[in-house]
Amino acid sequence: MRFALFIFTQTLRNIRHSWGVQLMTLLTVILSVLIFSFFYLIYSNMLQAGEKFGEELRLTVYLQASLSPAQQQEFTEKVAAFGKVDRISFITPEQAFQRLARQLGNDSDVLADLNPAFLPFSAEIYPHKDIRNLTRIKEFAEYLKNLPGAQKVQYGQAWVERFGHFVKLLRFIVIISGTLLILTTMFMVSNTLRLTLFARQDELKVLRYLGATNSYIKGPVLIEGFALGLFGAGLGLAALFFLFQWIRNHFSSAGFLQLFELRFLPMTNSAIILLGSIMLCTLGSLLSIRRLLKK
Amino acid sequence: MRFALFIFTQTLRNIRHSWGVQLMTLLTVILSVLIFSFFYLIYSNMLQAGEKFGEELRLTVYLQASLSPAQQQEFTEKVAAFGKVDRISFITPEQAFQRLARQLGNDSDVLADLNPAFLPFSAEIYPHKDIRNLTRIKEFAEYLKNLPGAQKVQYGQAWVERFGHFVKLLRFIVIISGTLLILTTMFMVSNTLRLTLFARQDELKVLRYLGATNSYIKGPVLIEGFALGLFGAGLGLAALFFLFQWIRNHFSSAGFLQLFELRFLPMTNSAIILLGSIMLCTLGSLLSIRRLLKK
Amino acid sequence: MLETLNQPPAAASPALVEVVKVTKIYPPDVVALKNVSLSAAKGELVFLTGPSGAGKTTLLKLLCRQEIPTKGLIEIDGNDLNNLSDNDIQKLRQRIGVAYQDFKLLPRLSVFQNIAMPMEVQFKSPGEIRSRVTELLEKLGIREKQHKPAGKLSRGEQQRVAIARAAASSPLLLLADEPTGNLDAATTGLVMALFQELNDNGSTIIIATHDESIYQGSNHRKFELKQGELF
Amino acid sequence: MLETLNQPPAAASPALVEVVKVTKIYPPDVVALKNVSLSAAKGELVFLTGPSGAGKTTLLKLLCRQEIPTKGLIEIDGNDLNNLSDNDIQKLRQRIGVAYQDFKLLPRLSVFQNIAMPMEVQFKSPGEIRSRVTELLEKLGIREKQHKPAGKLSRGEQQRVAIARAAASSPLLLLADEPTGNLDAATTGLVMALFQELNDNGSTIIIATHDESIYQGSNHRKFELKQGELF
Ligand SMILES: Nc1ncnc2c1ncn2[C@@H]1O[C@H](COP(=O)(O)OP(=O)(O)OP(=O)(O)O)[C@@H](O)[C@H]1O
Ligand SMILES: Nc1ncnc2c1ncn2[C@@H]1O[C@H](COP(=O)(O)OP(=O)(O)OP(=O)(O)O)[C@@H](O)[C@H]1O
Ligand SMILES: [Mg+2]
Ligand SMILES: [Mg+2]
Repeated sequence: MRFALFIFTQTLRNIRHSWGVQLMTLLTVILSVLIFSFFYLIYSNMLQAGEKFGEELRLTVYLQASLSPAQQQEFTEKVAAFGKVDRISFITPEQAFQRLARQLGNDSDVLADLNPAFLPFSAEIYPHKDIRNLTRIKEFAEYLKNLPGAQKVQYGQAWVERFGHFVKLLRFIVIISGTLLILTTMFMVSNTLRLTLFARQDELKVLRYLGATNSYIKGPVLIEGFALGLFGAGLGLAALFFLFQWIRNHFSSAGFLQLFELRFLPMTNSAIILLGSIMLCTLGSLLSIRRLLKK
Repeated sequence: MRFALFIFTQTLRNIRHSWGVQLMTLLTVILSVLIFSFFYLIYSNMLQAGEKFGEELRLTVYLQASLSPAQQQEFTEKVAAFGKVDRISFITPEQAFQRLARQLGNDSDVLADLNPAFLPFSAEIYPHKDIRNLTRIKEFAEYLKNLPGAQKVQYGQAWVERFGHFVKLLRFIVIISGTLLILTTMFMVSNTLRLTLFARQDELKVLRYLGATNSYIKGPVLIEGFALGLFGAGLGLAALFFLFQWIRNHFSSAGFLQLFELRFLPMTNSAIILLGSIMLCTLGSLLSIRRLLKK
Repeated sequence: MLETLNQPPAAASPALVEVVKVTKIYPPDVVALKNVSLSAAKGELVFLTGPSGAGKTTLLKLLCRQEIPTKGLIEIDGNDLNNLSDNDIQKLRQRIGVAYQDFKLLPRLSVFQNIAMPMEVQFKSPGEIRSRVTELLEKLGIREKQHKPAGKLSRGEQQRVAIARAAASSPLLLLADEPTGNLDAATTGLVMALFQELNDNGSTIIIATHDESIYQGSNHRKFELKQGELF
Repeated sequence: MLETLNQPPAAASPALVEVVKVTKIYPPDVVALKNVSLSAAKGELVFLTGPSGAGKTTLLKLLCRQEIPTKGLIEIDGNDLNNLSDNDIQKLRQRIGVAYQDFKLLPRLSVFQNIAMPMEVQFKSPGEIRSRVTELLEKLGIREKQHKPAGKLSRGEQQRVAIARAAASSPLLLLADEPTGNLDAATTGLVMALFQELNDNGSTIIIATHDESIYQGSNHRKFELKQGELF
């Protein structure tokens, strides 16, 4: 009990005696967390938006003849045998004809005398995101083509290719810049901690000469590291939240949110950032002080 | 001359006596520059890609009657009166008919008996990027509709809206995260400089007590700051360049570069980053040392 | 706790400090102590003298394990300093008070806090700390400075703070390195009276000094070092 | 350069140091000096004595503009210290050598580099620096330590380095604060001989000390401070 009290008193004393440096260190952690989580937020929203675009991907299978509901059921099962599919809709020649008319707009009178039956019966397949990458889609198209009754398979090949590359590049950039950001913030925070503790080197030496046990010396430093990580990440995430709210409000007028739905970091990710920050600061303090105590 | 020699000797002595801290500070600057310029590189490539997409934007004006080459010339001038235009192409009913046939693909036989003349004569206008934003495009469409002979104006309104929002959000994010990054790196670098000089406070005090002039004390510190900024930014940009090359090679196999052309930072921007880093480090050192000397 | 370390009950020898054939070489080539042997009995007060650079401070540093000897054996209260774990060294240091030649005060902490440190490190109760610190401040004539930061005192005042800190936990062994170098005759008297009192209460005291006035005429033993050798 | 500042040719008074009714109060309430007046002629050697905390160091700090007086006038070589620009203060400091009570050496620089500093600051030639430093090292008996970092010397050796640094540029005025606190009798002799030599060459010297042995029997003037007042 008295031990805890001493440690606590020591911690307060340290903070009071070097609050300037402590404040700067806190700011360092806040800014690091803010910038890291800001980019993380952007990327997670971008990946999500990318996925949404992916939902527009569909394959159209033109069939030799119309299918009865029972045949449709059978066809669906055959398709699903290849892989998961979000949705399949069957388009009758009439529906296709209406679409064409809509496409032609004012000029649709040209179709007036025609019989819709000249257009084929088709199935539109929206694949699950698991098979939404280029190679799988190609295989899928090949598979569909060989189904009995299939005449021709169409999908926006160029579009899929583009989209695939885009997502790949995005992932790549997320990974590289994420690594870079994590390394940088870790380095900066631990370097700042090191420099801060360095200024207290003499004090630590004196404590050792007076016979202070290791836990007596490390205790306050660890508590400070812990508090630094906690408040740094807490305030950083709070700042991010307000920044996020501000951006969202700024864009809420533009009928924009139907397109991208901006989302804040999920609770679990925030918690991971918080824990990571606490660990980094505590561990950084511990390692720095161990190096100092060895001298 | 002797002055310069002394300053130089002093600088070397300082670096030798605290190379550990100096190295850490250098690493801080390198990482800051690397991360800042990396994100700058990503954004400038994204904005460029965004612009490329923008080039696909066109407005189609359906006209009441075909235009003779002279009339086309006249029409072009009238259009240009509103604002700069990249290109105008006139589409004859025959061309439009062929397009429709291509669109229908295998089913094009449906059009076989029809006279292309039922399709209108039209002009496709590719606006200059200056007027490629949503409000201007709307005004432009309005203007085109009121031109003599114009029957109807069509453009991908939804697409333009989406694209406009996307570019706006991108700009916004670039500005906010750029500001955040600049502030953070500036803060981190100057805080590190401050802490480093702090450790040399006693030495500076002694020099003052011995009657050293301000330039004698500041000289080495400024040179160090300058060298730090120069080497920090130089090595940071070099690291970025190698990272960039690596990414590009990694993606060169994917027939991807036709879509996005990845470009390194232009010379001027690299130079600005270099100069900014030198200024920041020199100024940071100067301010820190002035504060220390005042004490 | 440390008592349990006294496994062999110090073989009838009442020596608290035992230094046997100790050599200390600072790398690469500074021979600070050469084959020095001496001992101090429990409760004894001894002087260590010698010219500047003779090795007085080095010897004291060896006694509190701030440095380790290049060769030779050092025992404090029966504990071989070479064979102590890190934790035991800290325990032992709690029972040794050292007034450093360069004071080693924490300049931003107050005089009171500086003197209280060794007792805080031993988790003494706040009341005990307060009364002991006040007593020492009184005895050394720096009571009115107790709330000033130690860095803002005159050198002589700082020296007294250093001595008070060394004496604070009534240590088994007190090492005082040049304790009166910055003090006038009257203040030196106060300091010596404090040492005498601690000595009377059973503390073993080793004073390194070049100030003849404090050891001349006393009947305490005196060791003289010259260029690292006992003379 | 500084010579031009001597606008009135010091009105027939040959005093180099002139302290008139100086009071120094450290905020908030520590009265370190009370209405102190004294002067030292060009080429004089004077002693400043008094018990610990009397204000000796404070007075020396005022003379080299390390502190500013709360009240009163201080003139060095005819320059009113209150009216000097920052640049002129630095010029003046180049002509005043100070051996601080706490040395203020740079522990990581070598002994040689420490002693050379005041001359480097004045852009003396490397040859001149080398010969002067070597001479001083010789005179104070620390020649063989010249390449060691100052922080790794014994306190008495460090004190001599501090004195050598103060004397290095043969200053107009030399302020020595407790210069022999860590020195034995023999080494004290070396230091006093050096001071005497500098004094013979025209330096004005003020020595603050409590060591009676160095001022007893000399025929130099002695100022005694007690609780901030001249006695
Ligand atoms: N950390 C060190 N590294 C290298 N040499 C050292 C170190 N400490 C002391 N020395 C050298 O060891 C010798 C003895 O030093 P010590 O400090 O023990 O002397 P001392 O008797 O205390 O002298 P003083 O009266 O001047 O304090 C000296 O020559 C000194 O230069
Ligand atoms: N920076 C400071 N801030 C506050 N008080 C101070 C400061 N420096 C000295 N004092 C106080 O001023 C008084 C005179 O101090 P000074 O250092 O001049 O004494 P001194 O005569 O040099 O003593 P010593 O012989 O112990 O060195 C002392 O009471 C001291 O506590
Ligand atoms: Mg010593
Ligand atoms: Mg003093």
